Amino acid sequence: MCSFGQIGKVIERFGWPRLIIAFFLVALFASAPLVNVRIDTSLSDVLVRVGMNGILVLAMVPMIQSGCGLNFGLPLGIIAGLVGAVTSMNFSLQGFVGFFAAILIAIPIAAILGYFYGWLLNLTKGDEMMIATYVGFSSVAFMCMMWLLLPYHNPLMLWGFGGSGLRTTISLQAFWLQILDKFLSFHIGNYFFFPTGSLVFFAVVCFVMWAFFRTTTGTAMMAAGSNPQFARANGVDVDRMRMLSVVMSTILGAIGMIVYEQSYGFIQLYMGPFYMAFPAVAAVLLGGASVNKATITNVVLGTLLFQGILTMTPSVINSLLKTDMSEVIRIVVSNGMILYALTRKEQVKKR
Amino acid sequence: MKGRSLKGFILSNIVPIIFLVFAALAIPISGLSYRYLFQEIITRLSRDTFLVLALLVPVLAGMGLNFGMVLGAMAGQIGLMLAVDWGVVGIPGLLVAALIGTPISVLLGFLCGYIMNKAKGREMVTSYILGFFMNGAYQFVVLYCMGGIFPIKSPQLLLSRGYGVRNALSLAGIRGALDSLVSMEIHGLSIPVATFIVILAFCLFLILFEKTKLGQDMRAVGQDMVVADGAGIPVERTRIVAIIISTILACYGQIIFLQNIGTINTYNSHEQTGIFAIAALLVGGATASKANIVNVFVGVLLFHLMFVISPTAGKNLIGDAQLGEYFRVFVSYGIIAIALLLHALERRRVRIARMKMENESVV
Amino acid sequence: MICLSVFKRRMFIRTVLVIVLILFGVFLVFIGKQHIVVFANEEVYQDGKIFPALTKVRIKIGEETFELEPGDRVSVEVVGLKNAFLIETLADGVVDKSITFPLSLKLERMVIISLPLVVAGSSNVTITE
Amino acid sequence: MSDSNIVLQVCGLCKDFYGNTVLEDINFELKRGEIIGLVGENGAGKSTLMNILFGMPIIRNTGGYGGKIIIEGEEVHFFNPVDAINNGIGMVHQEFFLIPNFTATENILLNREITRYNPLVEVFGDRFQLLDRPAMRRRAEEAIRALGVDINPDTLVSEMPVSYKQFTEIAREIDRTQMKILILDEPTAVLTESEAETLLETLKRLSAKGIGIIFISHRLQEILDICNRIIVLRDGRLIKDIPTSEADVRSIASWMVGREVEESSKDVRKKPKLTEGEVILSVRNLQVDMPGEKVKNVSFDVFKGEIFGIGGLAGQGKLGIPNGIMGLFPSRGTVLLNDKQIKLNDPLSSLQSGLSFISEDRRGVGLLLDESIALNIVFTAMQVQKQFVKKFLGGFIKWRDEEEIYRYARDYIKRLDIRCIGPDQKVIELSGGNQQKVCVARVLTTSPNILFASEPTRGIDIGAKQLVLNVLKEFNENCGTTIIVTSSELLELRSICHRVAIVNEGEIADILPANAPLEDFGLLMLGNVGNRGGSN
Repeated sequence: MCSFGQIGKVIERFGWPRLIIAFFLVALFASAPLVNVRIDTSLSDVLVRVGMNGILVLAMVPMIQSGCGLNFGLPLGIIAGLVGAVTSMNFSLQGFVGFFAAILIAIPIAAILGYFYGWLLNLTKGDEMMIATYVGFSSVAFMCMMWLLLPYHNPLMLWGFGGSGLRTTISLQAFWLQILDKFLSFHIGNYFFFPTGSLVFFAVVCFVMWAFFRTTTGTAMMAAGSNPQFARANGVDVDRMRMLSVVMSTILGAIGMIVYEQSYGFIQLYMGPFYMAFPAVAAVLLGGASVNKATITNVVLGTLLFQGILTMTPSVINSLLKTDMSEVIRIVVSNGMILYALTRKEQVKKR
Repeated sequence: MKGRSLKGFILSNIVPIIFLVFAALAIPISGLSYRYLFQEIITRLSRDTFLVLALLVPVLAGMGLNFGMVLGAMAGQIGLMLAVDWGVVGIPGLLVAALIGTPISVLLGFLCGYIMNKAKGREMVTSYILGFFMNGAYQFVVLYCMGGIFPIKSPQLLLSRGYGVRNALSLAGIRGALDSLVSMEIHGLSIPVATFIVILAFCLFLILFEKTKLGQDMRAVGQDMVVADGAGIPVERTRIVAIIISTILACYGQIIFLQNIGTINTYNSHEQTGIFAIAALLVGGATASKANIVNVFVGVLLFHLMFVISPTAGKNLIGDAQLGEYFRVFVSYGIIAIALLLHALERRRVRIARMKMENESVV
Repeated sequence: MICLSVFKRRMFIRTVLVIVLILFGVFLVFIGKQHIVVFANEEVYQDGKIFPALTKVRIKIGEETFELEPGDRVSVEVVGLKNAFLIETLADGVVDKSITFPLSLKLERMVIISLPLVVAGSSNVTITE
Repeated sequence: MSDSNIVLQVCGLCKDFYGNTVLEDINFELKRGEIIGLVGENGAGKSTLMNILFGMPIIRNTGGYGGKIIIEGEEVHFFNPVDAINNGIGMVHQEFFLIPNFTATENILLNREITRYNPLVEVFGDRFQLLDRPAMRRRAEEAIRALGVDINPDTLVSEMPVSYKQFTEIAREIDRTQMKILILDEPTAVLTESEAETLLETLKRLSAKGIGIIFISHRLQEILDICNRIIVLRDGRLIKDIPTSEADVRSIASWMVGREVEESSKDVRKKPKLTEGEVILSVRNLQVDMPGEKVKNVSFDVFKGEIFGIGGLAGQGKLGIPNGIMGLFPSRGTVLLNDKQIKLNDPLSSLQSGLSFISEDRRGVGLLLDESIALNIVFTAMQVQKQFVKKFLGGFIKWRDEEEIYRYARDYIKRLDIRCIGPDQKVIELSGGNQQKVCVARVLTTSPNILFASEPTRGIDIGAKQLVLNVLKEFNENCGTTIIVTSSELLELRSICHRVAIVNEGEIADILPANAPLEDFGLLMLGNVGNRGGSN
């Protein structure tokens, strides 16, 4: 039996909130059968949502690693993703062609936005998070105007078939709806559905990120975040690394958004992406990341835990307590996690 | 540098000047009559100024823009709900709401100050997230406890299922209680004098407050925490008191705001107040480290002028009112982003200047 | 004032202040309470006697005046502890009796006043339903 | 017990940090109105003594102190600086302890503002009292007049010249009526000649008023001018406590730096002095803006294969030289490596041209504390020289060769005897000595032409100290790497270097062979370039 000291160390390393939420999730799964909620359907729900949100959470890692803090400016990447998706739909490209066209269009836009955003963050070292939040918000608000003015002519997307300006939600039915989820997916029994496509895509992108942090530039970026003085003294151009990490985060945000939409089924424009940064930030923190250090395992674990809670609370809690508490729980859990991370003192250098 | 050059004046008040120019251009385009604009500005000045006043104290204490003022707004709303439930109307209703809201704001203010002390250097983003977190707790209390555990009797407050407060509550009894208490008509413009008196009273309180030892301690803590601590000033306690005062003022501000509007939408009216109050303060030329009462009034005037004009201006210019609507949202968030950027650059310039100054001093 | 230590004096002042505020709050609730007064001109039964509805009656409360036929009801919102209303019974257009009736309400949400009882001068004029 | 005019007595004071003693059996007295000059090398224990007298928390956190401090006959224990202030001790810090955007008045009366009562105080507590600004202004003027300087009490500190800031801080201390003892920590370091003059006048005027003053300075002339008695500290022990009349600059320097025991010959570097031979590095009018270690104008040459030492007191600019050449701080001037100009202000080009650097700030700059030992060791080599890298797609993807890195790290762990669990243990969990060994390993992996080592042995245990020095010497002998050691420990420099340059006030006072007499080094360190013998 591990001694009490070891448990103390595990708790200290794992952090109280993560443990509480992990137990909470286990309790939800345990009590699911009592309220006749099928475990296998909930599991497949969780898997679908992990595939859906995984890359958005992954988009947090580069900026955290390079010391730019939590990426509250994710909406910038999301906007690039939306523009990519809408432009590809404008040329009414279907299936995989449409999907990958959306990504290919989104990447350069994300790079440009990321460059501007990175330049801004380099100017404001120390206050990044607040600036990121409001650059994100104002760019979403700016895009709301752009959606009305941009010259899109595919009638499917416009107001009232032929009016001007894009609709707030555009269905992907005719284009690339669940193209990834359905790809090579299989059912076990008639309830359990395994979205191989999106999970494989998520795994591939995770692998690419893991590999990047094994390369020399990746190590340099990690050093820039962990100890900028050290990095500078050892020939690393800290500002360039920060800029690169911001561009990568924005591009990942764009790809993540497109993957999110293909699984969700609708493209949400206007104020849709306004608050989308917070769940992603909460998920990566839930997985064990801190404000200046995040690994791929944090992303996977965090997404699983966070999406697990989001899928289980509506079904289980509602039938248990006969009220829809899931919205309140989502807010409390996600913001509680971010608050916990923000109030942790920077790893106090021991000895 | 006593006689500041014109360029210095323009540079340091760049934001209000931009808005002035924008207003000057947009008014003719929007084609709104001056009378309508004046009336609109007067009502909005009376309604929103108090909330913006609540932001001054934390800036003085060096804690930046208090995004946690949303907590005060929640306390105010809870106070109002109970007042409506007990059927107390008119001025007594407002006072009862304030009396109920004060202890809640003190508690929430203490909590917010304590947490901000734990996240020194990142106060603004922490208070912002705390605002969201408390919004979750607020929804839990209002949506599930009110009516059930918490005794709320009057049916028109509660949801059909018996507990949880309805989304939109009419404040029929309290609407305009303060505004119409003493109101004057000057050639067609109704001016809520009582509200302005309350606002001026609290402006005096703030001016007086800066003259007290507590105000001086806050300025010292705001400038340099280490030196203040070395002189024996209780830094942590001073910062918490600053946040408590700000939360209480935000609670009263929200009550004044809602008695003018007449209805509470329980679940999002408090969120907007935080953002618009901060945007208004920044439009007035304040920064996260320096703000005074003039910034408050100028800011509320210009910000709401823009707020009123842009939809109609948008419609006339591009024929789409929706565009003006989004433009309004864009400007309020954009102004905060620009102001935060200027504040960060200013802090960086000061840090570099201080380092240089140290170097020169060694020569 | 016996000079206790400064701290005790302050605590005493603060507790007194808090109590005063609470009392002030209660006082506010009383004077600010809004009641709904319902005037019912219906036949009513009290201590063995039956009081028929009044043929025609006029109520004047604050600035509002109402005229009730038998079986009518009207509700009025009233604020505060002390109010009064004027009640005039009419016989074909001519006022034959007029009483000003003082209303003293505590915290009741709603109270139903039976006009026949008021006219008959009975002690308890409120009816419960 | 003691006659009335002894204001401060220190008896049997001792203090140790984690086992190594910093202060040992200090006894001295300070009479009312007397000025004591406190002199000593860096690390002699001066600042620890000041921290004890001022009740700084660091002393309490590291186990308190032995012995007694008696003020006016009765023993005192300080829990924090505010206690010390209340007991009459005032301190003027070297870096200004002032609030920039406050006026002189507000700074002088910080947290002691004069206030007027108002009824709200009963409800909300004392801090609701209103400030009485005119009264505060009068009191500030009084304090400033007592100093004999004329500062307008309403000017903002941020707009004041440096000397006025110093006087404002002193005014703040003497405004405290109960102030009996004033401690000044190198006040004249930041002042010009004339400003220092006025300060010394002021101190004389204050001592005439009966205030006991402890004056710490490196400018011996000032000490001789105004102090009544001089106390010399060396290696935590009180060497000399004599009236000024019996001392002169040369004797003070020798007490400060000299060692009683005639140092054994093995300590001094016997290797023949390298005066000829090929010049590997030549530096001409180097200027470096490093906060606190400013280099004004330095020129020197280093011969190939030599171990060149740079000594001097803290704050004189010796650390600025390596940091400047490595491009970590803005610098100007010409630096030639094998007659090839090095681009300054660009750390990468310095590293690429074969320079490498062990930083004096081990935890801040020298290490990635949250990463593994292996990564720390190979980081520079990997970044700058692309070692330990597997190339894919023709070099586009440079992948970390994990096995190679671990093998290399294990080898160095054995070679430098780094006590750890394994190569992937996090560096933060290692002791100071082992961390320094990791830094040394990181630098040796890049096999540099010139190795800069700043304060290589500061804050590490004796065993590790010896090992680090030996490794440097061994590396110099086997691979012929030129090493430039910057250290404030003179003894260590003389034991390892061929020649030692002493830096004073941002310039090189002189370059002496290692076996030059100790006093000469001491005098150079104190900036008395004029009156000393000894050749270049």
